[in-house]
Amino acid sequence: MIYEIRFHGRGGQGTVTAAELLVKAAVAEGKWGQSFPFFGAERRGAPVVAFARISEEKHFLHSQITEPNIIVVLDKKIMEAVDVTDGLKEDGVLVINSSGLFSKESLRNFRICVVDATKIAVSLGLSVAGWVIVNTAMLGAIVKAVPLVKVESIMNAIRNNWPERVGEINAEAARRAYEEATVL
Amino acid sequence: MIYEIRFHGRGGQGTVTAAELLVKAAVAEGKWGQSFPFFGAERRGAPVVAFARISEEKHFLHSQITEPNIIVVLDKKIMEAVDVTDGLKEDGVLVINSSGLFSKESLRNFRICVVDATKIAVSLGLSVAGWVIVNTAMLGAIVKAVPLVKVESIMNAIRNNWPERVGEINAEAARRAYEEATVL
Amino acid sequence: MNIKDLDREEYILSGNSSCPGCPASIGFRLIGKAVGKNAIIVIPASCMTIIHGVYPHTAITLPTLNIAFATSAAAASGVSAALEIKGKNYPVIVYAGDGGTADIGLQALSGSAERNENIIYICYDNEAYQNTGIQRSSTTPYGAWTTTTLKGKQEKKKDVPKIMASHNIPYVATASIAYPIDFIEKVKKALKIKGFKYIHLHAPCPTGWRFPSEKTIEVGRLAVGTGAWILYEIENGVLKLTGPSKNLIEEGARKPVQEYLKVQGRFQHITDEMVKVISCEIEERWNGIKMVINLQKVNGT
Amino acid sequence: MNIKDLDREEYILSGNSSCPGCPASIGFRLIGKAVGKNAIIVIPASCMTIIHGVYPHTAITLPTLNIAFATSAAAASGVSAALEIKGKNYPVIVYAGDGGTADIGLQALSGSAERNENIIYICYDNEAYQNTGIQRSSTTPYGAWTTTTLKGKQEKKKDVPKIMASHNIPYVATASIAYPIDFIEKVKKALKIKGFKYIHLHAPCPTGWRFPSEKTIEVGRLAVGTGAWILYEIENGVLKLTGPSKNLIEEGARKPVQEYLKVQGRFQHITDEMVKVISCEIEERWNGIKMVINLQKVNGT
Amino acid sequence: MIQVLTGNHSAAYAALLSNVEVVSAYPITPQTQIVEKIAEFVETGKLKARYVRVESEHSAMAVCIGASSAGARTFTATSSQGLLYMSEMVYWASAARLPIVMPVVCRTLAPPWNIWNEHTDMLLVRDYGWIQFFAESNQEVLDTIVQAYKIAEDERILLPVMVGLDAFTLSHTSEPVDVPEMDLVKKFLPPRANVPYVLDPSNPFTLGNLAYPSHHMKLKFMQHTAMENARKVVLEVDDEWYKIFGRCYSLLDNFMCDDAKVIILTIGSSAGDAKEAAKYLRKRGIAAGVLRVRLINPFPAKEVSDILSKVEAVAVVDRNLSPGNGGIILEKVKSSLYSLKNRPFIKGYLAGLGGKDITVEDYIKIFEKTLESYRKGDSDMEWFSINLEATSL
Amino acid sequence: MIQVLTGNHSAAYAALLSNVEVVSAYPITPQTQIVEKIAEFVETGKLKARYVRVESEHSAMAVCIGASSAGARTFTATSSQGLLYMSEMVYWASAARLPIVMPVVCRTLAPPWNIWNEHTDMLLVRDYGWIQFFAESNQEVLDTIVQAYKIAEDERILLPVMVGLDAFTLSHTSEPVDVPEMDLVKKFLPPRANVPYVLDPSNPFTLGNLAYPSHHMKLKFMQHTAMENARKVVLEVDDEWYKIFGRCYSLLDNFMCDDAKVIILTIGSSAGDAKEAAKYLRKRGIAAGVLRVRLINPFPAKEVSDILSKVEAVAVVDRNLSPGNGGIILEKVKSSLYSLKNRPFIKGYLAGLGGKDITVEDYIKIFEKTLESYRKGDSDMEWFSINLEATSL
Amino acid sequence: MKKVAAISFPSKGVAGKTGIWRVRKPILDRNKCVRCLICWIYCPEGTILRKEDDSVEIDYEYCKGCGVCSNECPTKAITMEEE
Amino acid sequence: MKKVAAISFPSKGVAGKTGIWRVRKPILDRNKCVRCLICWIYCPEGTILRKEDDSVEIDYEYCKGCGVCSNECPTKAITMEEE
Ligand SMILES: Cc1ncc(C[n+]2csc(CCOP(=O)(O)OP(=O)(O)O)c2C)c(N)n1
Ligand SMILES: Cc1ncc(C[n+]2csc(CCOP(=O)(O)OP(=O)(O)O)c2C)c(N)n1
Ligand code: SF4
Ligand code: SF4
Ligand code: SF4
Ligand code: SF4
Repeated sequence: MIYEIRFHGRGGQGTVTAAELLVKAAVAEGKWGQSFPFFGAERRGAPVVAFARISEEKHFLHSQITEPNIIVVLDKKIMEAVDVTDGLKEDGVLVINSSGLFSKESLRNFRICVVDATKIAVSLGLSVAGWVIVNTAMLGAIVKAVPLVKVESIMNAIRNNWPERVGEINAEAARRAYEEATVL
Repeated sequence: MIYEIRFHGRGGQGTVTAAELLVKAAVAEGKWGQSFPFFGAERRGAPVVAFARISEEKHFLHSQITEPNIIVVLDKKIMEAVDVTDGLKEDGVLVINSSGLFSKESLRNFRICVVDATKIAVSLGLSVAGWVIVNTAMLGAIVKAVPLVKVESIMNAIRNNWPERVGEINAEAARRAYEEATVL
Repeated sequence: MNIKDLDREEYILSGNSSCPGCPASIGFRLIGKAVGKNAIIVIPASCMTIIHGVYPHTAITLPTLNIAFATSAAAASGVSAALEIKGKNYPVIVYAGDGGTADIGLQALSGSAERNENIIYICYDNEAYQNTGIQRSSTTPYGAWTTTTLKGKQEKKKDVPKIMASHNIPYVATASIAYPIDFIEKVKKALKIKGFKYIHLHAPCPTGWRFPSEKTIEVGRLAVGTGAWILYEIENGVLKLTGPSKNLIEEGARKPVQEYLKVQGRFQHITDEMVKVISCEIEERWNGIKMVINLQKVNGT
Repeated sequence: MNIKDLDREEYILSGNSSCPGCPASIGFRLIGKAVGKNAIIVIPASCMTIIHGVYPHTAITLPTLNIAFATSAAAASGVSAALEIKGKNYPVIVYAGDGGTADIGLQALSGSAERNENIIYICYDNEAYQNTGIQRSSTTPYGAWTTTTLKGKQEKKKDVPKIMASHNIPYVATASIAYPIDFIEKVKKALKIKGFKYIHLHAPCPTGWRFPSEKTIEVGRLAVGTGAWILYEIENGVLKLTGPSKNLIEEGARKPVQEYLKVQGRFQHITDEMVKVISCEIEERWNGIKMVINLQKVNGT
Repeated sequence: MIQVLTGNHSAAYAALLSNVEVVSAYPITPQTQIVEKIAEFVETGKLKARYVRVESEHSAMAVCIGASSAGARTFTATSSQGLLYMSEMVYWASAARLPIVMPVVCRTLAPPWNIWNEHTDMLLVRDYGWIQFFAESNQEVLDTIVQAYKIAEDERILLPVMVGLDAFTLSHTSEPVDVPEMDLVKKFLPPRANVPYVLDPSNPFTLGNLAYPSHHMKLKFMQHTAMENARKVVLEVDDEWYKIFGRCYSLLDNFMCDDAKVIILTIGSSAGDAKEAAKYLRKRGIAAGVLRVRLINPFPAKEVSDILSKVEAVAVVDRNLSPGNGGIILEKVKSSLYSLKNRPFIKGYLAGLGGKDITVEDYIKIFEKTLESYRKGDSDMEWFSINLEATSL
Repeated sequence: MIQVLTGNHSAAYAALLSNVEVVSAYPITPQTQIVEKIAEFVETGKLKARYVRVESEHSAMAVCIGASSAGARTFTATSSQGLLYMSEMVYWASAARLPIVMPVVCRTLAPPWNIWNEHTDMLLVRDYGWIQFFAESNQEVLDTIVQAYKIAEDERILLPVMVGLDAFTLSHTSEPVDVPEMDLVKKFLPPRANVPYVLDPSNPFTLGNLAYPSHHMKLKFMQHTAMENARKVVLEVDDEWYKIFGRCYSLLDNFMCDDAKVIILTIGSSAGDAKEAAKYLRKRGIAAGVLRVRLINPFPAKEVSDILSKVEAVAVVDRNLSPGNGGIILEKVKSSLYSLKNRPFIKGYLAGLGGKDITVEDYIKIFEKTLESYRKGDSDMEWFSINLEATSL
Repeated sequence: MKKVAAISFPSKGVAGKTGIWRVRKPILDRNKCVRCLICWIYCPEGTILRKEDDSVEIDYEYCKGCGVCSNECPTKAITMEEE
Repeated sequence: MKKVAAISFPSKGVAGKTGIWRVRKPILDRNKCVRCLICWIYCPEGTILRKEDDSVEIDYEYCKGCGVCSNECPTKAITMEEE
């Protein structure tokens, strides 16, 4: 099976990097993966979308992802402007960064996984220029919701991406999110 | 029949204009005509070649002229450097600007028409910056050698090309050459 | 002129695609306030292309021609030629980035200037190819990081206003988005002159220069205050300092350039040596200006 | 330096396709004498393209790259980059016409200059597109007839050396084919400098300017003597008059410009008014030079 | 009035007759005389136009695009290197749907430098969305350029038009040309209407900003449709021209094709020599014909197919080259005929590259070779009139 | 080593592995990351090269031409507008026979501005004498660029090579790429020999001066022949690559074509989705196949013809447009098959213009439509996946 | 005018309601405001609305929260607060 | 070096024996010549041949007769005569 994942974030949050790290983790496990942004002008603060495909076997797909299995929302505020569930498969999962148990009428049909990635990030000091960096924490939550890859693989992918302490802290964010995420 | 004419002159002598004026005269008589230069860099004093085609009826030709019926040499000096008779048809005519009766071993096979165009031009004051302008006189000689068009048509074409006195003098050059040219 | 006198109308509508704190937007807003609605705008590939939005909408309320990167001055010449032959009398205004001006658009610009086409060419200089993601342009200053000069650019900033002044056009000016009235006055002056007018607008870009978005104006002010950017105009060959630059001729009056550099992430890596080079460059440029001004005094112009 | 000291070798062989009295040929001969055989030449579309002859022969004895009209400075940058990476140390010399320099080649030229590529760029300025039959270029002077300016060009001559000097390159010079030693010395100096060197060679063209072929040098001399063409060099920003121009700072020392104009057919039609404009232009250019020189004196450079 | 004009001057007269308002061009051999003549028209006041003496071809086309966007009738001309140098803007002009007209004097591309005739330059931009004509004579050059404005500005079209003419064989060849009366031309071609749009503060809009895929594709579809309309509009305009001036050209020049067994298909002035060859062969009892394609883009695939479906053998003579593939027209012809039930035998010839002359004798040989190859079934493309061993390099 | 790389970074790594000596490029979305990455390689000393940061693409290619003429291995990269802006020099590079390699990140041409995928840019320069590959995956991008130098510098070739990759779908898509060991690559690709010539005072000559027609035509013939050689040399080099690295690509990517009844022929990364569609149809009992053309120039006419001659129906999917004519690959395919005795039914589709996505479902529909049209005998070209009425303008 | 090319008409919010981009929000303290209009002239977005009486208001629908107004206000009448 | 492109080698007379282009011919009066080499340095064609002893000779095979040498000779040692 090919898992298709869509990430919703805002310019400056590392949304595209999140997608890529997920793929790196999968590839390190011998799986096949692919990630790509929706390319427009990425402005700081503006809604941003990125995609990933993870599968056991290599495939030939290069078309866009319109009916994802998993949707990841790095920033709840996006939901005010964008219908994040657009195209989500019926048995799909929503992974949302939210404090408190998040539930919204319109999301009733989907499985929801909630994590307070912002809190985790803040507690780890993950913020740059006013932005709380939640992308790595969200990766932990995703694999909690759907065991695409092991959380250790995520953590390694993160460590390979950033040197030393930065890598460690981010890996830790993923780990904590993995632990703290709640699948509703 | 299509008459094909090749003009040999030197850069600055009006060789291309000569070919064009011949065509204009023909067209004014209701004939069809076409003239064109060989295009390279035309340098003052350097050998120059131009072509004309004259016929009663319109034709479709646009290819080069390689076997002309008539060859016109505006400047005898050219013959030191260029084989002017190259490709001339067996029954072809050579019209040469020369003082005295010109005859050369290698030209034996062709009909030759000789005119002292330089003398005519000089006597009419046709010179610019050290150059004696013989092109119009040569036109007179050509139609003496081969009655492609009437000499009056040549004269009119010349008059239409240059204003007032310049036109007149040049027309006169053509007329005189027409009279003085000797067909050997 | 006073802020209160300025046109209340907006010629670039809000909700467009500029980055927060974008200097290109500020520049365009100010042009609108100087020009009003009777003008035709020409925009080459640049951040502006993106800023004004996606078909079938546009944030710009003036008639606008988007055109290929290398061609804004030529396309504007064409618009101007058409207006002339049709007997219409609107200003034609190019609004181009530094890449589209100093690099790929320079030839068309120089050609139009030489022909003295009746257009106003405004370059907003954010000192790199920002739209494609911060690559070096020829107006990127010495020492600045870009994605194609990781250790800092090795060459000095191309002095485009000086090059344009060497074209003997009727009007050349520099400006800064931090000094709106100065800029607007220059645009208004340009509107009154027939022939080719060139205005080079310094435009600190938070995204490309790596400073927080609220500091756009502050950085612009520091550029002028440290003398790294000089405000002047050259009308029919006569150079005049304008705005705060008038009082900065003497080195002592200028702030140390470090104040300008240190707020910008793109200069984070630079060494003291490099700072010295930058200071020297500034010093030299001011010397040139001083020279000209003194001479003009001597000659009584 | 003395004529007798010059290289006896010829680097452009006789029997080539130049017009009688061609200044481009003279210029190239002189470059050869300055440079010798260890150099690589780059030639864009121009009279030179024709002059050196038709495949499979060439009149030029130095390795030479013919290249597209707009690209000589860029192609030369490429050659120079390859030489550098290969550890070879030959000068790379562009020899381009004014069209290929001031018009279609300007952008590549400006780019190379800004990058301070290690090349010598020599523009022979015959003040029009001669190779295509005398069309106006941006360096055609005001008032001159060309086949695209039948009543005389309306705009002034683009001041390319000044524009290049505005690029802050290590060496800019003007020269004239009428002053061979001056020119050769400049080329030799350029050979010793690393970085971008620009030399603008005034090249009166009998075919395009409509004067008898024997007057090529004479016309060149008149251009300098009347002050219509000024010989100078700018080394690291310092301007120096050279050759006869050294003594022409004061207007009185210069011949009336009419002497220069009247030998040329291309100025045959001009009115007294136009002559006045030309004189003023010359005057202005000299004033600029004078200003700079005086200031340099003051500053002790 | 019958005048003796070069192809270049015919083009310049056409611009004059069309009352173009903005001209911008850059000199290049062998196009130069066009712009020189127009400069003369403008400077002597014969033509009320702004002539913008740009510094390059890229700018020439940009000026035309600017001027045309602001409503002016615009003209430029170029050749070879110039056409490629402006190619970004050539594509632009069509996608912006501007009715610009441009003669292209076809010349061989460098390196090595070469100023003579070849059609590769114009064919390299065949897919840029310009309507492309190719002329056989100077008369046709003039007539086609004036027609071109009428076609370009037609509401169903709104596309730029290129008119090809051969370097030297037309551009510098003087021949009789009937120059129409200005008054009659004015009736035929009124001033340009405000199509497709005019930049003006009275109705502010922005041209050409970023468009998302669906919109972009729709625009491409509309451009494609307009191009397809050309096949019809060209004929209508040609008809109208015929009614006023008594001359017409159609899409194809069918020279004795109707009962032909063997046809040479080609473009440009050299087709005339092929016609002379066909006449010669007819005298010797061989049913030869010549099909000259005048509208080369959009390619009149159906019309060509209709004619060629009735013959046995076709020789396509290409004065252009796609290295490694062969002649460009050959490819077009073959693909046009693909779905025919009865396909003729087609053999391609590469001839006249770099300005090499193609003579009547050459065409006679091509006819004969084609018939022979047809009998043998050998349809391999041939390099013609080049002695590959003898020409030393 | 397996790395997760974007197509752009794959291209940059290929340049690094090829030890290019002079790089000159100008930024343009979506190619920018290639040059940024190379700038990084150069500035960190990983790659010993001069990186010339030019002011335009025309100059970028001119720098490459200058550097290559002086013997350096050179690299550049561009896209859409940039490719057209340099097109004069693109033609030049090939006629000068210089082994330059250039990835082109294919993007839709303006106006209106559009940064997404379309193949028109690269196809517009198909007749410029460059060998052109088009990749399906990032691995292929990397492998092909390194191969390209070996091909370009082969004595039988001496031509520049372009490698196409899709904007965003490859350029910005990260996927696993096996990056070969530098040592192995060095064995495969030795430093450039002194071919075809090196400007140097030790042997002075002049390059590219004016040539008369016969000489010019001969040079064109030689260029054409070298291009034809490519079909063979590409296979040899691919073989050698396979022996060292265990991957190979051939000229065509034959995906279940051998026993297919219906085939989709296309190029680029989207072919993968067509393959998924074919797999799906096979499961439903329909013998579908996909023929992806990897070497798009010189077009492998014979190889394509051999495969297609055995099927009933072919769908050619063009992500490009020649306005008024249709798909460019379609034209190539039809003309390639012209002389076949038994021609398959061919239907053309225009799809994915302006960056419009083509999905697996779309390809399934195309297969089905093609079979249906085949039954009906309707071979008219179709605009696919565009709701022409609904998309308002 | 025939709509055959990409012709776009002026409209607010070409990038949507850009207020959502904000990380911080400018809050105006009317009491401190001296109506100098400095915020108005510098705002890159035109989202400082200038009223008839030269008092100002912030258009939160589109304000991107860049902070320029706050940074430039001479009386510190605008402060940036976390959203 | 593979000859696949247009590579040309240096040769005299690429435009033929250009002496034929002459309208007037420079005639050197050896008695007047002071060996200043001015004609040599100015001749566009390189057809003033400079000898070992700095005397000069004219190469009529290629001299195009432009007259520059004659015009510039300070001692009028070269005169132009009709061919
Ligand atoms: C011929 C061409 N080359 C490259 C590009 C890609 N491009 C578009 S905008 C841009 C950078 C613009 O830089 P600048 O002019 O400084 O404006 P800014 O983006 O900084 O506002 C580039 C390289 C293009 N559109 N056309
Ligand atoms: C792109 C392009 N446009 C036009 C030309 C035609 N062209 C060749 S040489 C030339 C004029 C050259 O003028 P200039 O540079 O002044 O040199 P000159 O001929 O005067 O020596 C022109 C227009 C060309 N080769 N390439
Ligand atoms: S990158 Fe800079 S100039 Fe461009 S939109 Fe963003 S802030 Fe404005
Ligand atoms: S036109 Fe002038 S520069 Fe050109 S070859 Fe002739 S004399 Fe020399
Ligand atoms: S925060 Fe920025 S966008 Fe918002 S009102 Fe203030 S200056 Fe304008
Ligand atoms: S006449 Fe001219 S070409 Fe002949 S020797 Fe004298 S200067 Fe040289």
